[in-house]
Amino acid sequence: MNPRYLPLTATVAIFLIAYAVCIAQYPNMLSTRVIGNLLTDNAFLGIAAVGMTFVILSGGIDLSIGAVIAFTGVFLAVLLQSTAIHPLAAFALALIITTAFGAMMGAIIHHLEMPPFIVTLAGMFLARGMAFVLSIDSIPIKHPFYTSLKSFYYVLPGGGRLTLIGGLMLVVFLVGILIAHRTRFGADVYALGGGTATARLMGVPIGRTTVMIYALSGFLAGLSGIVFSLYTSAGYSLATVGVELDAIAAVVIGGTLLTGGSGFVAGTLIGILIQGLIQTYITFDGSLSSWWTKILIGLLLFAFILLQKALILLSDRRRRHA
Amino acid sequence: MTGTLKAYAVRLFPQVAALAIILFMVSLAFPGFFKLSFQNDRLYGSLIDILNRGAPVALLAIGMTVVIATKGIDLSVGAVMAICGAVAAASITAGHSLAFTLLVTISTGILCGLWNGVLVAVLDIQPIIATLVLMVAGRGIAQLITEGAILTFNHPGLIFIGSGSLFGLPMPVIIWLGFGLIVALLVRRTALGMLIEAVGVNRRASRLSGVSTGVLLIAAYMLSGLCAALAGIIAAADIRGADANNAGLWLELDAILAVVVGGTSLLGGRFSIAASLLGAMIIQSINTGILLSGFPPEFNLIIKAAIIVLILVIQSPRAQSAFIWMSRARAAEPKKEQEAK
Amino acid sequence: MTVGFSQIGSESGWRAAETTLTKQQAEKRGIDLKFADAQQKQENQIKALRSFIAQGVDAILVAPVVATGWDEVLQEAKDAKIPVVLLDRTIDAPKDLYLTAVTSDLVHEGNVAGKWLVDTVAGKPCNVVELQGTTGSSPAIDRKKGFEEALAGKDNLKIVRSQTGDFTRTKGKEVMESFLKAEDGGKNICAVYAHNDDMAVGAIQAIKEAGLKPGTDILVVSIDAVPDIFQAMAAGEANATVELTPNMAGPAFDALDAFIKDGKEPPKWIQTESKLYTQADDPMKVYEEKKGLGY
Amino acid sequence: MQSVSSYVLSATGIDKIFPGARALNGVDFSLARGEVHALLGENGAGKSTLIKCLTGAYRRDGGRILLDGADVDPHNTLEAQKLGIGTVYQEVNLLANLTVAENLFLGRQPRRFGLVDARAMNKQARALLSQYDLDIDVTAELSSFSVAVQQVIAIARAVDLSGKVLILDEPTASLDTHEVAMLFRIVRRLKERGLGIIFITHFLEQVYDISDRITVLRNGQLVGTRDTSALPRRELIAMMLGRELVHEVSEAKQSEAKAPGAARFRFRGFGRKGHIQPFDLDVASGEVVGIAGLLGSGRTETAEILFGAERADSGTAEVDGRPLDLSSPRAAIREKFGFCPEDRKVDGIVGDLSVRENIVLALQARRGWARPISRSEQDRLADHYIKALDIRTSDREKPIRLLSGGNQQKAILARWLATNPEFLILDEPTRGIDVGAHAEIIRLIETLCEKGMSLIVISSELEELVAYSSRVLVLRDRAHVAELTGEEVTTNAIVEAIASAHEGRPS
Ligand SMILES: Nc1ncnc2c1ncn2[C@@H]1O[C@H](COP(=O)(O)OP(=O)(O)OP(=O)(O)O)[C@@H](O)[C@H]1O
Ligand SMILES: Nc1ncnc2c1ncn2[C@@H]1O[C@H](COP(=O)(O)OP(=O)(O)OP(=O)(O)O)[C@@H](O)[C@H]1O
Ligand SMILES: [Mg+2]
Ligand SMILES: [Mg+2]
Repeated sequence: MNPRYLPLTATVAIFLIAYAVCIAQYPNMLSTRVIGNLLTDNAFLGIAAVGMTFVILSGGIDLSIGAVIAFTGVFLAVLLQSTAIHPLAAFALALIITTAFGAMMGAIIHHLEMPPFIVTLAGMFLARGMAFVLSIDSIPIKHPFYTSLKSFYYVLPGGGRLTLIGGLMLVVFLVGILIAHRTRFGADVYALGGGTATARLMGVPIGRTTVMIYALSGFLAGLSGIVFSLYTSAGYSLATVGVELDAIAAVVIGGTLLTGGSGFVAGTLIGILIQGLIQTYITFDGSLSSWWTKILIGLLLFAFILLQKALILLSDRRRRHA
Repeated sequence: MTGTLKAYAVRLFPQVAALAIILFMVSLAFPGFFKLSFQNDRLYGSLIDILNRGAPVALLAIGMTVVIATKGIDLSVGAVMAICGAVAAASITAGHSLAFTLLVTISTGILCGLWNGVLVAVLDIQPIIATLVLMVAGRGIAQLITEGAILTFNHPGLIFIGSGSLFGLPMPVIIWLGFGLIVALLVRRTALGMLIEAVGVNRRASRLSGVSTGVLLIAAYMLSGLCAALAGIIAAADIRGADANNAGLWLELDAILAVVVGGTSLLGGRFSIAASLLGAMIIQSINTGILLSGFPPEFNLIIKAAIIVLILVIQSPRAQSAFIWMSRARAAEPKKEQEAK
Repeated sequence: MTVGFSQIGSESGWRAAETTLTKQQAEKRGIDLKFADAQQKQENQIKALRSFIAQGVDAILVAPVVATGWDEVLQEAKDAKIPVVLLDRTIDAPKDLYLTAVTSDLVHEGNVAGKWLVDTVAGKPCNVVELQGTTGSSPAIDRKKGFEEALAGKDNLKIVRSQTGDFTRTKGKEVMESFLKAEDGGKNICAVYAHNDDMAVGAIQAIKEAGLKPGTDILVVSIDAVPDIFQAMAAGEANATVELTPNMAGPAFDALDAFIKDGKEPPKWIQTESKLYTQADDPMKVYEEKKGLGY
Repeated sequence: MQSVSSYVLSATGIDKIFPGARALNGVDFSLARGEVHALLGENGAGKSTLIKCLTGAYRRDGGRILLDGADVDPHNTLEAQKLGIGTVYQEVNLLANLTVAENLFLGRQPRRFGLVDARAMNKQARALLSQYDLDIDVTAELSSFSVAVQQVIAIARAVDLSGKVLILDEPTASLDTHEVAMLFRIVRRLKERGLGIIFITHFLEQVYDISDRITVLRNGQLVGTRDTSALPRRELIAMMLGRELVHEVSEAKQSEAKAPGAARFRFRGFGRKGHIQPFDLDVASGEVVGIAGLLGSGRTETAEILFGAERADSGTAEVDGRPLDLSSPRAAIREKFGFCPEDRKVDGIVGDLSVRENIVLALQARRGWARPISRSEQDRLADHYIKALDIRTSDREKPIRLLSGGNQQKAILARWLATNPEFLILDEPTRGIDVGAHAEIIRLIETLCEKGMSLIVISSELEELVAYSSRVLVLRDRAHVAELTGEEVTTNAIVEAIASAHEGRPS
C-alpha cells in the first residue's frame, strides 16, 4: 500500500474498532436511527470541516467559521422575517456575503503577509459582532419553504432518517474530495502546504490560490450556516461558539497535518464521525456529570491521537524491516 | 550597550506607538482617562485598571511567547488557570497554609505544562491538538474540584494577592511586571533565549548541533503552565473564589493575540517578552476603552476586531516596507528638485 | 421509569445546583436518570434528544439553551410517544410538542427587581448602572426588558450605563470598576442592577475597592438568589435578590408521574415563584438552607 | 560579435539591492540560441540573484530584459514559465509532500472533462523520467527519494518547461558522474534544438566539458564574458577570484605517507537495522578516513549513526579504550564529536538566526544554557571564522538564510570548528563551494589533521577524497564492502571498488 494512505487507513480502522466497542456495550447503537442521526446532527460541522481541511492543507487555519455560521443563520432569519424574499434567494445572498468575507480574509493574509491565525481571529470577532448587530434575539424561521425542505428525507429500514442536510454533507464531501485530488486548484493547495517559497518558485499562483482557499472556506461556512438554520429553523447570534475547534479537531483526527501539505478530505469525514460517536456514546451512557463529560471527551481525543500515532509507527517500522 | 538599547527601541516601537494611539483614542471618548489619584494606599485610575485587569493575559502571554517561539502553541492555558484557581481555593478552604497552597497550585500548573510538553516533545503530537486535549479536559478537572460551584474563600493572605497593593500598585501588577522581568532576564542573560529560538526555527538542525530540544520544549510548556498557575491564582484571589466554569475562558486566544500583536511570529523563532507584555496591555486597553466608552455591548466585538485589524495592518511587513518606501521617496524628492535645477 | 435529562452545561453555580437537585429528585422517586451535558451548545442538546429517542427512554427533560429550533426534534419525540418537559426556559414552538414547561418568568424577575428599586428610592433621583448577562442570551434580554418595564415612566430613575458582564464575577467586577471610573468615582451612581448574583458579588468587591460602601452608597439588586449573595446581604453589602429556584425537576417529575400513571394532562406552564429576598429576610438563615444544594 | 537578434535572452544593466547589500550592480548578460553559457563566480558573487531576477522570482531594481528581442518583465516565476524559461533553482527544489508526477506537472496537469487525469499524468511522468534512465514509482511522495533523484526530477521538470531558455543553478552539486553524464547528454540535445542554456556550477571540468561561453561575476559586478575555448583555466580562476590561486586540488598526493598511528577511535559491529549494516571502523588521531560510494549507498547514514543522530542498535564504540556514549548528537558532542551534515538547508542552518548565532550554536549547546558565551566572545568567534573561512556576508548579524548557498555551508563548518572537536565528520563539505574556498577547505582539512584531529569525510569528488584521505571506505547498498589503504588510495581503485562491488550485487 502507498504509505500516503497510512494515516487515513489508521483512522478508518480506529473508527470501526471504536464503533464495534460501542455496539458491544449498547447494541442499540447499531440502529439506522443512530447512523442517520450521526449524519444529520453533524451535517453543518462536516460541511464546515471540509473548508477547514482545505485551509489546513494549505498550511493555514480558519478560526472564523463558527462565527460565520452564526452570522449566516441570523442573516437568513432577519431577512426572511422582515422581507418577502424567497429563501433560495436569501441563501444565494448569504453565500455571496460569506464567500466574499472569506476571500477578503485570504486577500489580507496574502497581501499584508499576516498570519492566518490572527486574521481569521479578527474575522471571527467581526462576524460574531455583525451577528449581534443584526439581532441579539434568537429569531425563528417559519417560512413554508423551510418546512418543505425539512420534510424531505428518506426513511431507512429501522426508522432512521437520511435527511436532506445529511445527504448534502455527503455530497459536499464528495465534491471536496474531487476538488482536492482531481483539480489543479487542489494540487496548488497541497503545494502551498508544502512550502510557500518553493511553491512560488514552481510557479504556483500563491495569491490567487490563497484567496480562493479562504473564499472556499467562507463559502462552505456559509453553506454550513444555511444547513444549521435548516437544522434549527432559527438564527441565533450565540450559536456554534467554538465550532472551529471541533472542526480543527476533526480534520486532525482525520489524519491531516496541521503544518499543511498532507492529508485527505475523506479523513475529515471519519474525524467527524469519530467525534459524533464519542458524543453518542456519552449520551447513551448517561451517567456522567458535566465535568466528567469534558474529561472523557478530552481523554478519548487523546486516546484516538495516540492510537493513530501507534498504528502509523507500527506499520512504518514493519515497512522498513520488510 | 547603547547599540542594544537602540535595537530595543526599534523593536518595540510599533507596539509602543499602537499603545499610545489607543490610549489617546480612549481619552477622546472618555476625558478623565489619564486621571490618577491615591486612594486606599494605592494609585487609582483607569490606567491602573488596565495594568491590573491585564494581569492574567500578561502572565499568560509570557509563557505563550516562549511556547510560540519554539513553533508551538498552548491552547490549554485558560483551562489550566481554572484548574489552578480551583486547587488554590480547595487547598485554602481545607485549612492549609498560604505557602503550602501556593506551592501546590504552582506545582499543579507546572505539572499541566509537563503533560503538554511530553505530548509535544516526546510523543511528537502537533501542539495545537496536544494542548487541545487539556483545554477540553482541564476545565472538566477544574469543575470536578469545585463541583461546578464557585468555591469561595476569605483567607486574607490569598485575597491580598488578588486585590492587595504594594508600593502603591495592585499586587497583580507587581506580579506580572516582576515575573515578566525575571523571565526576560532569564532568557536573555543566559543562552536560553537563543537556544529556544534555534529550536523554533529548525528543530532538527538544533538537535544535530547538540541542543537538548526535547528538554527545552518541555521546559517551555512548563513555563507556560507556571504562568497559567499564577494567572489562575490572581483570577481566583481577585474575586475571592474559584470559578471553574468561567475562569480563563477563551483567554488563550487573548494571550496568543497579545503575542502576535507583540510582533512574535507564530512560525517560531525570534521573540520578545517585553513586546508581548506591551501586546497584552494593548489588548486590555481596547477592552477597558470599550467599557469606558459607553457603547452598547452588541458593538464590543466589532470595535475590537476593527482595532486589531488596524494594528496588525500597520505592523504588517507589507505596510512597513511601504512606509519605508514612502519615507525614502520623500527623502529623494528634494534631490530630484535640485537635479532639475 | 427512565428519564433523559439534557442539561445546557455547567456555566454557573446556579446551573450546578439545578443539576444536583434534578439528580436528587430522580433518586428520591426511583427514576433512572440519563444525564447529558451539552457544553452550552444547542446542537449537542438536539443530538442528546435524538439519542434519548433512539434509546427509547420513557420521558425527556430538557433545559433549552435557546428558545428556537426545537420543532423538528420535538416532533420526533412526539412521534416516538415520548413526553418532553421543558425546564427553566420556555421555547418558541407549538404547544402540543411538549407536555409542559416548568419555568420562572424571566421578564417578571427583572420586573420584581425593578419594582423593588422603584419602591426603595421612593421618588429620589437615582442613576442606575446595569450589568447585563451574556449578550444575546435569553435571561439577559428578558431580565433587561422586565427591569426597564418597571422603570418606565419613573423619571427619577435613569439607566446611565449598561454593559455585559457575561454572568461572571470577574467580568462583573471589571465592568463595575470601569463604571465607577466613568461616573465620577461612583458618586453619580445610586444603584447597580445585575442580571445575576455572581456579577453582583463581583460588583460589590469593585465598589468596596473604590472606597465606597456597597448596599449603602450604592444599592445592589440582582437575580438568582445563590447562597453567596445572602452572605453579602447579611453583611449589608447587597440589598435585594429575586429567587430563581433550581428545583425545577420536582414539579416536572410530579407532572410526568401524573401523566404517565393517570394520563392526566398538566397545565402547559408550571410557573415557579419569583420570590424577592431583602436584608429583612434573615439572609444568614437562607444561606444555611441553600449552602448544601451544590450552588 | 553576434547580431543582437540572435540572442534568445539578453539582459542589460541589471541591478538588485538588498537591505544592506548590493547583490547586482549593472550586470549585462546575453544568451544565444543553441549555446550553453556558464555563469561563474565565487560564493555570494550574485549568480543565483541574477537568475532570480531574470525569472521574476526577485523584482530587479534596474535594467532591461529582452527575450527574442522584445522587452519582457516577468513578475513571477509563473510568467517566466509561460515565456518559455524553465529553471532549476539552487537549494529550493521541489515539494517534498507531493508525488513525483504531481511535482513534474504542477500547474499543467493533463485534464479530462475539466478534472485532472491522474492516470495520464502518471503515464507522462514515467515517460518523461525514462529519458533520464529513472524508473521509479511516480505516485510515491518525492520525500521518499534521495537528494540526487530529486535533483534529476527537478531537472526533468525544468527541461520540460523550457521552450526557449533553460537555467540550471548548480544542478550537479548532488549528482555523481553517471548522472552528470546523462544530464549533459540531455543538455546537448536541447542545445541542438536551439535552446539557450544557462549553467551555474563550481566544477570547472564540467564548465570546460559543456559550455560554449563563460560569464564571470564578482561581488555583484560583471567581470567579463569570454568564449570557453579561449579562456585557459588559470585565467578563468583569476577572473573569478581577482587573484591567482596558489594551488588547486590535484591528485598529486603529498605522500609523506603519514603512517597513521594507533587507532584512537574504534567502532566494532556498529550498525542499525534498516539503515546500515554493522561495520568495523578504526580512526587514528590525525587521520582522514574517506567514505566513497554511489548515491544512496549509505554514506550519510554511516555518518548519522557515528554521530548518534540515529541511534546504533548494535556494536560498540570506544576512544582510547574507553567506551563512548553516542546515544544522541548531544552525547556525541560531549565526546568531542562534530558533524557537518550534507543537507544544509534541513539539517544545518537555523535560517532566521544570525550568522553569529549559527556559528556559536553548537559550542553554546555544549556549554549548557546556564553558561552563556559572552557577547564579545561571540563576536570575536564569529569575526574570526568569517575571516578565516572567508564567509561573504554584509555583517555577522545577517540572518543566515540570506547568505548565498556556499557561504551558508562555510558558516556551518565554522560552527563545528568553533567547538574544537576531536572527531569531525564532514558529509559533502565542499558541495556548492567555489574553487577558491574549495582549496581552502581542503587545506583546512589537512591542517586539522596535522593538529591531531580525526576526520571522516564523505565526498562524491574522488580526486578530493584521494588528496587527503589516508584510507577510503567503499559503501554499497548500505553496507561497507571495501577498504583501501595507503598506496591503494587512487581514484581508479575507488571507482573499481565501487564497480566490482556492483557487479557482485545479487540481482
Ligand atoms: N534575500 C536577500 N536579502 C539580503 N541579501 C541577500 C538576499 N539574497 C541574497 N543576498 C546576498 O546577495 C549576495 C549574492 O547572493 P547569491 O545567492 O546570488 O550568490 P551566488 O553567486 O549564487 O553564490 P553561491 O555560489 O554560494 O550560490 C550574497 O552576498 C547574499 O548574502
Ligand atoms: N536512486 C535511488 N532511488 C531510490 N531511493 C534512493 C536512491 N538513492 C538513494 N535513495 C534513498 O535515499 C537514501 C539516501 O541514503 P544515504 O543518504 O545514506 O546515501 P548516501 O550514500 O549518503 O547518498 P547521498 O550522496 O545522496 O547522500 C536512502 O535511504 C535510499 O533509500
Ligand atoms: Mg547561488
Ligand atoms: Mg549523503
